[in-house]
Amino acid sequence: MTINGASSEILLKVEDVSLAFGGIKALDSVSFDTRKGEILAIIGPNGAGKSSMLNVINGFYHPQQGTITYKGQTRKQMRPYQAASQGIARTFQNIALFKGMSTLDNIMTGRNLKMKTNLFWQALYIGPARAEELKNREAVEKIIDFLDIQAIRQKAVGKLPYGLQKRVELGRALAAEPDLLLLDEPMAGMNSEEKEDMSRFIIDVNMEYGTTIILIEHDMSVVMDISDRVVVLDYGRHIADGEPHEIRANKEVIDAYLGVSHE
Amino acid sequence: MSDSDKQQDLDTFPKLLQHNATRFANVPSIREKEYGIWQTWTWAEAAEEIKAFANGLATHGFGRGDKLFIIGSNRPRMYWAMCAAQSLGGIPVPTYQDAVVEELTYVVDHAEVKYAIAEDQEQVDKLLQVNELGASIEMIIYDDSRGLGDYDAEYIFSFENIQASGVEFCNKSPTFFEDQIALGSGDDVAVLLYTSGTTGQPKGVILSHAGLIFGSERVATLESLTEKDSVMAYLPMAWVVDHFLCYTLAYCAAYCVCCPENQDTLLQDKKEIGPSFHFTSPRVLEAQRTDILTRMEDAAGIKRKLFNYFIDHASRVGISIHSGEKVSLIDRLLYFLGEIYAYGPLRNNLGYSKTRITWTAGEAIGPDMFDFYRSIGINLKQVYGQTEAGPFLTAHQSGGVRSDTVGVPLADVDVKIDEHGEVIFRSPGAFREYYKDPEATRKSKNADGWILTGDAGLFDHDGQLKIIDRIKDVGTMSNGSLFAPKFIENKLKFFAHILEVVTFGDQRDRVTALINIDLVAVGSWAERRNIAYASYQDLASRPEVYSMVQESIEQVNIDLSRDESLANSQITRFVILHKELDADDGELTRTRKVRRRIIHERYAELIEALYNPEISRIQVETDVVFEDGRKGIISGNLKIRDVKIFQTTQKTG
Amino acid sequence: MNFFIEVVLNGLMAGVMYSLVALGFVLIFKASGVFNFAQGVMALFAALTLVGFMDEFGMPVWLAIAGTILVMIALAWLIERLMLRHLVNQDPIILFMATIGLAYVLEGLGDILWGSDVKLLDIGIPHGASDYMLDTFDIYIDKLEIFAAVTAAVMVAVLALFFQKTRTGRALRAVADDHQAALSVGISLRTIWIIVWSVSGVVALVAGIMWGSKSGVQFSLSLIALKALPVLILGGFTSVPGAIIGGLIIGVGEKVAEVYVGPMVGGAIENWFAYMLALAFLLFRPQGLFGERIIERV
Amino acid sequence: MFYRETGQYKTTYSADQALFPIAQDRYVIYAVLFGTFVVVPMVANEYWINAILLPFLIYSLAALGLNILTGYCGQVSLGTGGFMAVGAFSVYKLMVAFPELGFITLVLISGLITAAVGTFFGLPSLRIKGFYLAVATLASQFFLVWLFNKVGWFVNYNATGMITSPPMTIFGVLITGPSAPPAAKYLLCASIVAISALAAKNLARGRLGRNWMAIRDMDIAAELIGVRPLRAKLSAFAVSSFFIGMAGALYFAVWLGSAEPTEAFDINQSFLVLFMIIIGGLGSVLGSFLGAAFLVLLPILLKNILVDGFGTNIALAAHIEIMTIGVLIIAFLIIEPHGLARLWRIAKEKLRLWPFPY
Repeated sequence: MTINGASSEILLKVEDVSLAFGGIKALDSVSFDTRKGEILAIIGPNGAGKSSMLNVINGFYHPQQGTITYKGQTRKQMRPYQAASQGIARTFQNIALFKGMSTLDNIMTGRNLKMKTNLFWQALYIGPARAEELKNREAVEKIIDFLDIQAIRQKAVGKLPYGLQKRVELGRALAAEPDLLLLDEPMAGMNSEEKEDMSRFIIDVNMEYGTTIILIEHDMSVVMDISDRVVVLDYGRHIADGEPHEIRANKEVIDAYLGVSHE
Repeated sequence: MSDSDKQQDLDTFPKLLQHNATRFANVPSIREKEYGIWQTWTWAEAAEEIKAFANGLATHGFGRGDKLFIIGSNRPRMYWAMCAAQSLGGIPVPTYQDAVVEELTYVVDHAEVKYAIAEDQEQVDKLLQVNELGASIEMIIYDDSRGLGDYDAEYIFSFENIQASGVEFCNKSPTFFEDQIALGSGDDVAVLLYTSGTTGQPKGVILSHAGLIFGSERVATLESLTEKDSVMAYLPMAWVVDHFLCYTLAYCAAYCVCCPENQDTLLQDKKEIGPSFHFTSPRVLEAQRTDILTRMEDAAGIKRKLFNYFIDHASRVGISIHSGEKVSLIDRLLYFLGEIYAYGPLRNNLGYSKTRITWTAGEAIGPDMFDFYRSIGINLKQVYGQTEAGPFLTAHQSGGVRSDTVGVPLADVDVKIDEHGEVIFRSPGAFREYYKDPEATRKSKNADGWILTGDAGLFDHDGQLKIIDRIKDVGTMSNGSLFAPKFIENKLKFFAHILEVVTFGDQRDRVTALINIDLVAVGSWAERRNIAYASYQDLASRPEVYSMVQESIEQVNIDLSRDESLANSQITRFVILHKELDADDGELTRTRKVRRRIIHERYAELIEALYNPEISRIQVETDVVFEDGRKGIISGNLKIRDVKIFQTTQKTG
Repeated sequence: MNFFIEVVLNGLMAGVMYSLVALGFVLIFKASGVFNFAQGVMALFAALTLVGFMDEFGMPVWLAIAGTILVMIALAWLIERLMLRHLVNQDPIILFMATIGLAYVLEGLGDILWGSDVKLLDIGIPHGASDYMLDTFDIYIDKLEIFAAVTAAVMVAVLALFFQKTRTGRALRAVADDHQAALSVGISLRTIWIIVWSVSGVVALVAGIMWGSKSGVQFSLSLIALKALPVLILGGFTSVPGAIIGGLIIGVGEKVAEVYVGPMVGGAIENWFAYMLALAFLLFRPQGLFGERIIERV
Repeated sequence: MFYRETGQYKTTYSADQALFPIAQDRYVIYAVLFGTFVVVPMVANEYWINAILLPFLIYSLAALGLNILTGYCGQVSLGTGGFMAVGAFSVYKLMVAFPELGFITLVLISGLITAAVGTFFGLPSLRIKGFYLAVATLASQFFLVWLFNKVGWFVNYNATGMITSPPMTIFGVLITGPSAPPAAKYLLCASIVAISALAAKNLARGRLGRNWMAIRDMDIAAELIGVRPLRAKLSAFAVSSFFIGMAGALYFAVWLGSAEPTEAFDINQSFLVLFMIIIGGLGSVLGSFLGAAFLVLLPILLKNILVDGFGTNIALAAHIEIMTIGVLIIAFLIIEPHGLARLWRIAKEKLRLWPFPY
């Protein structure tokens, strides 16, 4: 597989989606496709509706208009846990880890959907429940190794530095072995070294597991580096999409976004 | 099987492997903390892995005399690769994993390397760069596939891949592996180790199977090491000590080698395993002691005072108690309380609770440092050797441990002092020659086959060897008195806040010093005093820090003034350097020994200023290499301070 | 039909009483996020103190009331000083638990100071059936309850004015909206807390007087706090009008149910009926009558 | 200091995920079990068992139950008293109707009945959160107590409204009623509590426990990784009520012997158990025990000091006791809001790192 490992098969199709809170339009008739295996970046100024777009995709918000077609199935509404069970995982802009739990337990929680045993066996912690715990622990350890966070395995996540928390959150999302991974500003607040690490992880996830990734990111150099395609939103409207070099040259994008020095 | 048979049969490491795989089939041979638990391979399992890999190598044309370049951290597969190469009559060439491309290129070219095994993507990238620079590595095998998925170079293989072809090959030629091992003999080259060398290009030291087995068996007997023992594998694989401890000795004694999860978890991993046999360098011991004292500074008042009390008590009676001397009942009782309160928990937290023997070597250790560890119940012993010796020459015998010596020669090893005061040796374990460097070989061996160590030393009245310094470093001052820089430096390095010292005095009338402070210790000291600082450089230039260092130097001066022959070596002036001495800048070796010649060159102006009483401040600019390989300049305006010196007291000796 | 109106009116009057207690809850919750479980006990404590001042020290009514108000303010100061101050930034549940502890303390303290026997409270509020209502509409209503309704209305009006028109009131609202913002304009959170607890102490006193005049001052007075809780979930924890209207709904619903449904199932359903009513309501409007809709953001 | 962990390495996940992976912890647990089941029955007298040990064990069980709901799953409940009543009345009806099933089975069934009732009252938790939910759970408290008061069937139409536990035996030993040997009662309760604690710990460290904590810590994120909120919350209500129901059954049948709904299961029971988990430590099995021990012992201690020590009259002593408990609770929340279990954890961490401060 190469960096541009995306096939032409469409994994997710967003069609004509609109979302409003009260009178404010967060998304205004947005449409775009995500191909299987690609890294798609959504960019746009603050308040452009990027996070709302992710929230629509994984069922947290229900759009007033438009459809989402995922793996060939079109739907208007679903609950977030249903999205999860269909292989959509995500991370959050403001880290949403389970603060009272260790790194290991956070990532183990991400395995929830892979675990089936009932309450009775779990209370006894024998037979299938124990076997299941051990099997999934093994899977989680692969992720811990992958993200190089062995040293914080048993630490409570609340006390970890920001960059590591982001990494643990990525781990938790990966634990679900998602087909589609939504990353909401995975590099916000990181220094350049941490950003580099995180970019590496994202590319590795995409390559090693073939996971399709949609990410929101402000750092343009990162976006241009790691994404296969870019979608640009502005005030809830879709104003452009294309490969990074096309976006960089797009006049409308430059006017709406890149030209504005917000850094 | 009688002992003589054994000597004949088991003359190579692959043969020892086969032997262990039958004798200790179910005994753990190697562990690695991976995926959160200690993955364990018994001798039988390890033998299978090695066989598969060796057969795989053979299918790719690896044969007798071929070198297998090994670069990466201590992992089971890296050690297996060594044995696999040896099984086929090949020669492993382990290399420092943090070596930069230029260093690698030299070794790859010099050793005519065609096959290489690399730990991960980072190392593979380096090897690819080496090839771009004109080397001709024909095959790169990697252990960890992470991030290597899109590498399309056709000569890159995964370890599993090689093993798979090995298994397939084995089905066709089931006895190939065993036949190849049988072809080997003790005289074969076992390993090619490049010494980092304090001067010039590295030299390839050729060690034979028989030589290494000789050394290993002496040590195994000396310390009664058996398959029940264990050791941590954390030293650089290219260092002869790691090769000895985690490979040759491990194969001879059949003990278990334990690889940590990664560098960040090393301490925790060591604590979990609690190795029964441990090797550590004086530098690590220093850092650890600094760490202990720094952390205890933050403990609550009573807790700290009690701790200090017990540590003091240990320094008074601990060593006597451990060497079975007569100690008053009260002192014994207090020591017992200290054992519960401080020493036991301390050993536990440092991971020494289960450690029978701890060896230290590589550099001289400050006597105070040495005594500190022994007094709290860590059985620390000094050993002495070098790569060319394969590697150990002398070691402390139980009951004969002294802080100022490195012990007595191992059985069947001859060590003596030549007419220049240099330590020279003859040993069946000694190296054969420097690879492709007859000139260097000739220089280091004298006509009678004695090998020069380059160290100045002397034998004590009870036959224990004392090492003074590198012979080329030992100088004379202009007034004719002896100048042994390392001796003075070690005394200073005992202070927790001093990390590194370089003293000057050869051919001079006075001694001066260049100091590196310990950022961790001084940083925490500064924090407790609310002294804000931005960087190492900032902290190093603080007058408070200067005063603290000055005090330490004056204490050392008092100490030196007690000994007539050393009184002239009192330090008169010093400067705290604006940067830490760094291996990347060539100032230290990879094993973190000071490269004096380079320091003399780089800081010539500064050194002159130290001897010019007119100058009390000097602007210095230094080229540095940053971690990411970029080059830059660090400059600083450094203060030079004078230090009080003391009159020789009448007492001597 | 008259009977029904009588029941409803009685319910409304009882509801006013609930509202008074609920009001104290809302004030504190709005300004400090503390769910003050001790509100009921505060009412009991205030009433006990009032009775104590009148009976033990023979104070005239106005002086006793003024004294009790001072005591309640002192109490607010002490609570801030000894308890709240040390619990800043703790989880809401911890603060809630602390107020349960406070309830225990006040209950024990009240009993130790003034004794635990039932006391009569008579500060001259008219009693007995309102002749006017009886004559004109043939409806039985206690004058006390009319008085209580009027007092409650006045209290609400005063509080509304206080919040809208005074600087302190506006500060309180600012705190309720955003602690950080309030702090940044230089309002001390501690002052605010003292004021809020004092005000709700006074509200508790009024509630204590009303309930005490009606049925005597005794431990069971503190249980009306439990009655006020469904009012809160119905009206919303942060809404003053919610507390009033919720109280009225609960009061009426409870009385109507007691009279018309109670006999069918054995009576005494008022203990839980209000809860069931509020709960059923919540299932459709989780934020309560006047609570703000929570938009969850991620 | 006493934690010498060097050399304790794990080569399998099952060893690494063991209940007590540190050897020293295991020794402590063995010692505690030995003390509980061997030493105490030999040395404890009737007063100790009836006044201290039985209430301690039974409240520990109830606290364990509430801690699962409140501590692990983050749902505050004030209905514990009501659920204990369900357990008590269930076991009463069952003992009368099916004495042949054996006492332990009946206690288990009572737990299951309570679990069903608890699940039903947990339904609103999908829509309402935080204090709204806490207040809503009061509905169950008041409704259930009212129900047992008003419906004669529950008390077998006993005119006094009291229920009295009929004599039951296990292995031929009497375990209910005033003439049952205290040691038998104690051992029965201790066994049930020990097994329950083990089950609770197992649940807490498994998938279900993680899902509960996920809901507690960040319910939105939990849902987005596939935890179904209603299912997780209801399972917490069910498990919690199961334990509380068993506690109620033992409370009535073994400890009190007879009970009357208004008195024995009033709202103060709910508060008492809630206090126990807060003081003991939310989200900690150990904390449930520590909290129960603290609040069972405290009143006895206070009473001994005030009445026996200073000769205070009983009524005044009762007031002082109430006040002291209030003060202690506030003081506790100020000093260590995470409870005794946190103190223990800190102490243990210190011992593990000894002599280092961090």
